[in-house]
Amino acid sequence: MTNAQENRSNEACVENYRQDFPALQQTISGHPLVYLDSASSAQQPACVIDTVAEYQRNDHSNVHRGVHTLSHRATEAYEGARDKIQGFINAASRNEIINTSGTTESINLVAQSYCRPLLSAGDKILATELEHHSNIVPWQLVCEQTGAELLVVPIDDRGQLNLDEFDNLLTDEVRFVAIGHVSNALGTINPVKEIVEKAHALDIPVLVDGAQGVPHMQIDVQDLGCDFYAFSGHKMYGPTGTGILYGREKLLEAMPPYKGGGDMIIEVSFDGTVFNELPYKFEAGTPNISGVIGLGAAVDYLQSVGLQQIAQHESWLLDYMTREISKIDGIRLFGTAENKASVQSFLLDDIHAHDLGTILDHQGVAIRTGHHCAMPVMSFFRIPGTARASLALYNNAADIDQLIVALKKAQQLFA
Amino acid sequence: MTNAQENRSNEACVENYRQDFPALQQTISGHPLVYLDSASSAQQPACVIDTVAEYQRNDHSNVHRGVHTLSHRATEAYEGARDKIQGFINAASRNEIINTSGTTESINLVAQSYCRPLLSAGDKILATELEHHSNIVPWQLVCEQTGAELLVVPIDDRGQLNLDEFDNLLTDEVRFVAIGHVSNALGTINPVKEIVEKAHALDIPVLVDGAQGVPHMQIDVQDLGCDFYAFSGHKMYGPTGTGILYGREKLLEAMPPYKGGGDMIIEVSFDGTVFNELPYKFEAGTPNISGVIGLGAAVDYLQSVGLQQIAQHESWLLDYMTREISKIDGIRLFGTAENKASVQSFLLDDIHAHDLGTILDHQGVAIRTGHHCAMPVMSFFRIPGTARASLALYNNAADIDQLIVALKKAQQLFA
Amino acid sequence: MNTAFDNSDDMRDLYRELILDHARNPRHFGKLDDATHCADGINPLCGDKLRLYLRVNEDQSIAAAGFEGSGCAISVASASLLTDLIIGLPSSQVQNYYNAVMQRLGVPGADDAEPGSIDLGKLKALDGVREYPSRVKCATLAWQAMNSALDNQPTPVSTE
Amino acid sequence: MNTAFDNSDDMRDLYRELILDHARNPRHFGKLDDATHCADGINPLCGDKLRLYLRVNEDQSIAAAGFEGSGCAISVASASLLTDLIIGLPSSQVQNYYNAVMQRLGVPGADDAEPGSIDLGKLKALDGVREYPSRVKCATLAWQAMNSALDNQPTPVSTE
Ligand SMILES: Cc1ncc(COP(=O)(O)O)c(C=O)c1O
Ligand SMILES: Cc1ncc(COP(=O)(O)O)c(C=O)c1O
Repeated sequence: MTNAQENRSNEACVENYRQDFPALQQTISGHPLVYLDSASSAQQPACVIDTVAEYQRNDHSNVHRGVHTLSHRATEAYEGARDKIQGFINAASRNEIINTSGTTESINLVAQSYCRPLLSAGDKILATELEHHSNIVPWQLVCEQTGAELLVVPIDDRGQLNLDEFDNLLTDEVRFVAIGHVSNALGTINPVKEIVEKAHALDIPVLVDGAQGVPHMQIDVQDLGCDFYAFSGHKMYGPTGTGILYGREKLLEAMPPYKGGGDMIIEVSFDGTVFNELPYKFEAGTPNISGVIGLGAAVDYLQSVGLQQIAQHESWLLDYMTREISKIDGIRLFGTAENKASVQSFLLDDIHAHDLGTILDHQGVAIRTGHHCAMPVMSFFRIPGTARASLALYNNAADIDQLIVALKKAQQLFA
Repeated sequence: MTNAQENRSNEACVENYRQDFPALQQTISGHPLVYLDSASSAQQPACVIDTVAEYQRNDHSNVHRGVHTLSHRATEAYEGARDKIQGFINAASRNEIINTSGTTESINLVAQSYCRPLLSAGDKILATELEHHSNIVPWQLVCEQTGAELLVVPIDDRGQLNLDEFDNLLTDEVRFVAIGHVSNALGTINPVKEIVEKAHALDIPVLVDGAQGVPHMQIDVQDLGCDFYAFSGHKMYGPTGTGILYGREKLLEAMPPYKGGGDMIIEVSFDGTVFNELPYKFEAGTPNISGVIGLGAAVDYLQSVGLQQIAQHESWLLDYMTREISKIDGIRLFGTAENKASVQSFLLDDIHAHDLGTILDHQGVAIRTGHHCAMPVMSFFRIPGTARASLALYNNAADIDQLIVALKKAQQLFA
Repeated sequence: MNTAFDNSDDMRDLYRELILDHARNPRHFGKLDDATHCADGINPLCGDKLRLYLRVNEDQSIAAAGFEGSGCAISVASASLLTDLIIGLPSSQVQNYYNAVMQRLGVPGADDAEPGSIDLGKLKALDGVREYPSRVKCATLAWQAMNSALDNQPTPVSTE
Repeated sequence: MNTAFDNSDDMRDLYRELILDHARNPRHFGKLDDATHCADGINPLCGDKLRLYLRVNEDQSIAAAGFEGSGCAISVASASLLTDLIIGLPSSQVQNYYNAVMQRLGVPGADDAEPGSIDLGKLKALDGVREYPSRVKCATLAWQAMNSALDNQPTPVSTE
């Protein structure tokens, strides 16, 4: 290993980061917690937890509508978080940053507000076999509502998109492309920029489900060129109940509101209602103020560590994990794409993933088991589910070693 | 005052409650904070803030989909909160408690999932002139989508519903009634139970916007008899980004899902998708786990104080406030209904509400000014907005006294 | 802060020999062609999925039982033990076993049911599950499918 | 923990006599029938709403100005001071005042504009607003409406 030295210094950094996360300082069944389930939901650094609590202790009030001091503080903090997020993904304008409750809502918003008015029978939406249910079901619903049809780009045995098939399916009947940036079940990084270019050549807009992209690599929405980018706060070390829809201003401007309520209007009367400007048009009702402020703190934290540093560390650790895990007899890996991030799915002998999960948990190792909300991927491999270990900036080689020990124990138990 | 004694003992209790709220322990511009803006968003007791922070420090993971210890703890806490909320409003089943991001989303869910498939041109929805924008705009949107028409029950000079007009408007063309429990702008308590009975006599379902009901009185949805009841966490001392839709199980069963995504399905394939059971069918994607757990803590807190105790105290304090404020020359009160809760709107001389807000803030008194997301109410009174003082369990007579002093200062300044 | 390996650490309390045996070699596995009752059990969140078949005699005793599907060791062993046990029993007796198992596993609400002084026999092998709350649903899946089959409910049962 | 009344406590820093005078007796209030430019300013969150009218001469100087609508003391006084000031000025000069006011009120982004060595005269009465960030939008509403009127933008301006 040529980069052993770099790696050692990495490990020292990571040790510091681990200290930032209170949840990691605990034991489970007498073992130090090894949290390998960050793709489901990441732990939060103390700075995020404290920012939210301090906000609640000192500054909370409703935003936008008040002249008093607390309302002003809350509004400044809430809108300040929007600015941070804009910078974080390099959006052209703060008006392009819509706060939602998560990736799922962001995608539903686009399906209902952008696509639904646009679609009619015979139109096609293009998604892929890799998608999370949150990037499938909203399109199925809007297809049912409009008579449009959902087409699916298939994958190969390694879990990579079949790009020839993508080219074939991308006809001028396609009105919209929805694609994940990184597969949560297999870790595949999709060639999103290339896909956007091809779709745009036919004037077809593209939504990228970035739930698994944002925590692991530097995102530049202008460089990707996509029209919408959706992600969740809780997968990037921020609070649950927060998420972002990035959308290009021109498209957002033209879309009808998704929900009606307070703050998304300029004027309401029973004769008619004038909607507010961006981004407020899409933020009906009291937003998740404390959550968004926490998300802003998570962005600060991610930027203080550095996305490049994170990507490098996780990439090294993913290699290490995959290599070590492969050494176990009877392991089957799912998701072996050339370009991958942070996730490894596997099965061991004929032990059901659910049993594996329990046995590992009993040794302090938290992994996720099941279909990972990606049933079409499971159907492709003709399995009901996998065990999945997923990495975050706070994982280290010792975590992987404990995983391997635990897997061997499971094997003994079921031998 | 005959109940002076009872009142003194009340004040002692309230002094204790005040200590539970960290935000109240601060000064603004050198004055102790007098927070009279709880109708916009209430402060949180330390037990709620700490529950959320402790959850994040020790127990966080994604819910429902995991076998490991943290996922189990998170699921138990999250579902435990649902049970608490069920008990709190006396719903018949936990399946009737849907977690949303707030009242606004709860109402939009009903408008889109229940009403939209049901409505066609010529159908009517009945709302009132008292409603918050969140209980107007969702109905305007669904009317525009379906060709239905929104009818409005007018109010009188005191801010009470004209019930004769309600009877006239409630014809068999009406498909749905949407009514606020308590007006956030005027404090009027509507005769919801009577309205439900009349509507049900014609088989018309009723949604009650309970955003301002739940914090101030004991709610029993079975006793009210309504079909849907919507409310927000942040107005009942809980976190932002949380809210509840209560719906009768039979109605919820028959409704199509509102959003598509993870957790709301049993099986997804590109050939078709089987939706999950209640309540999960309506909870697509990762929910606001920490927020809902905080909401559960808020329910515990409210129940430990006792809703009856709260209602009694606030009712006494509202009387006191209204009496004291009426003594100021040049005060105009808006909202003088016989049956009121927790809110008083007013204007002073010809001082614009916005100026009043700034001057009061400078003396530590936080009130809300403007249209309070109830522009139709403002139009009725032909004013652009009011100043509004709203009460919570932690307010006391000293708060009111400070308000009065501040109002007199404003008067001097503008004299 | 480390590794206080205790005796339960090898998890033999959960994965007892009898459980592993029934998981590896499930009894009565396969479709029952002449079933009179049938129900699906689905645990959508972990992917367990099974279909339980029963042939019930005129006198309400269980003539035959079988199951198919896929699941973890706990759910397969539980289905195997279940089918093995109930064949030949009157359905009222089966109901008693159902109640007893629910109680034994600490399923909420099960305490209200008749306790009954049943000897659970081999079913005691499921006892360890009680300490693993996230696995209780696996152990009860087949039982709830059986219950719903006997109630002749046509829809799939879900434990979530 | 109480009531450290300081000198600013009477808020005369914000509500100066000149402000109160212009708020009570706004100059040039009312519709301008022969306006060449017009724009709305709306602050949806506090309900301020005004329409600004301008008549611009061929040589781009301001021949007349007026406004109507409703608003708080700060926004009305600001509109009154604005109209009072700009009548007779060349529109380039008006632009300089706009930049200077934005800077003086600390509006984000305004620092980039040319500073200019303008004597703000009566406009200095708005100085106190800077210390009340939630009121800055009130003070700038008329100015932004004017800016957008001169740009001939047909849509209402909102400060939110
Ligand atoms: C009566 C009423 N309905 C609805 C709402 C909207 O609640 P939220 O903004 O929490 O969605 C509010 C609060 O602003 C309200 O007072
Ligand atoms: C790729 C992907 N898309 C969408 C989602 C849905 O995110 P959320 O549940 O936060 O809405 C997830 C997370 O579960 C995901 O991994």
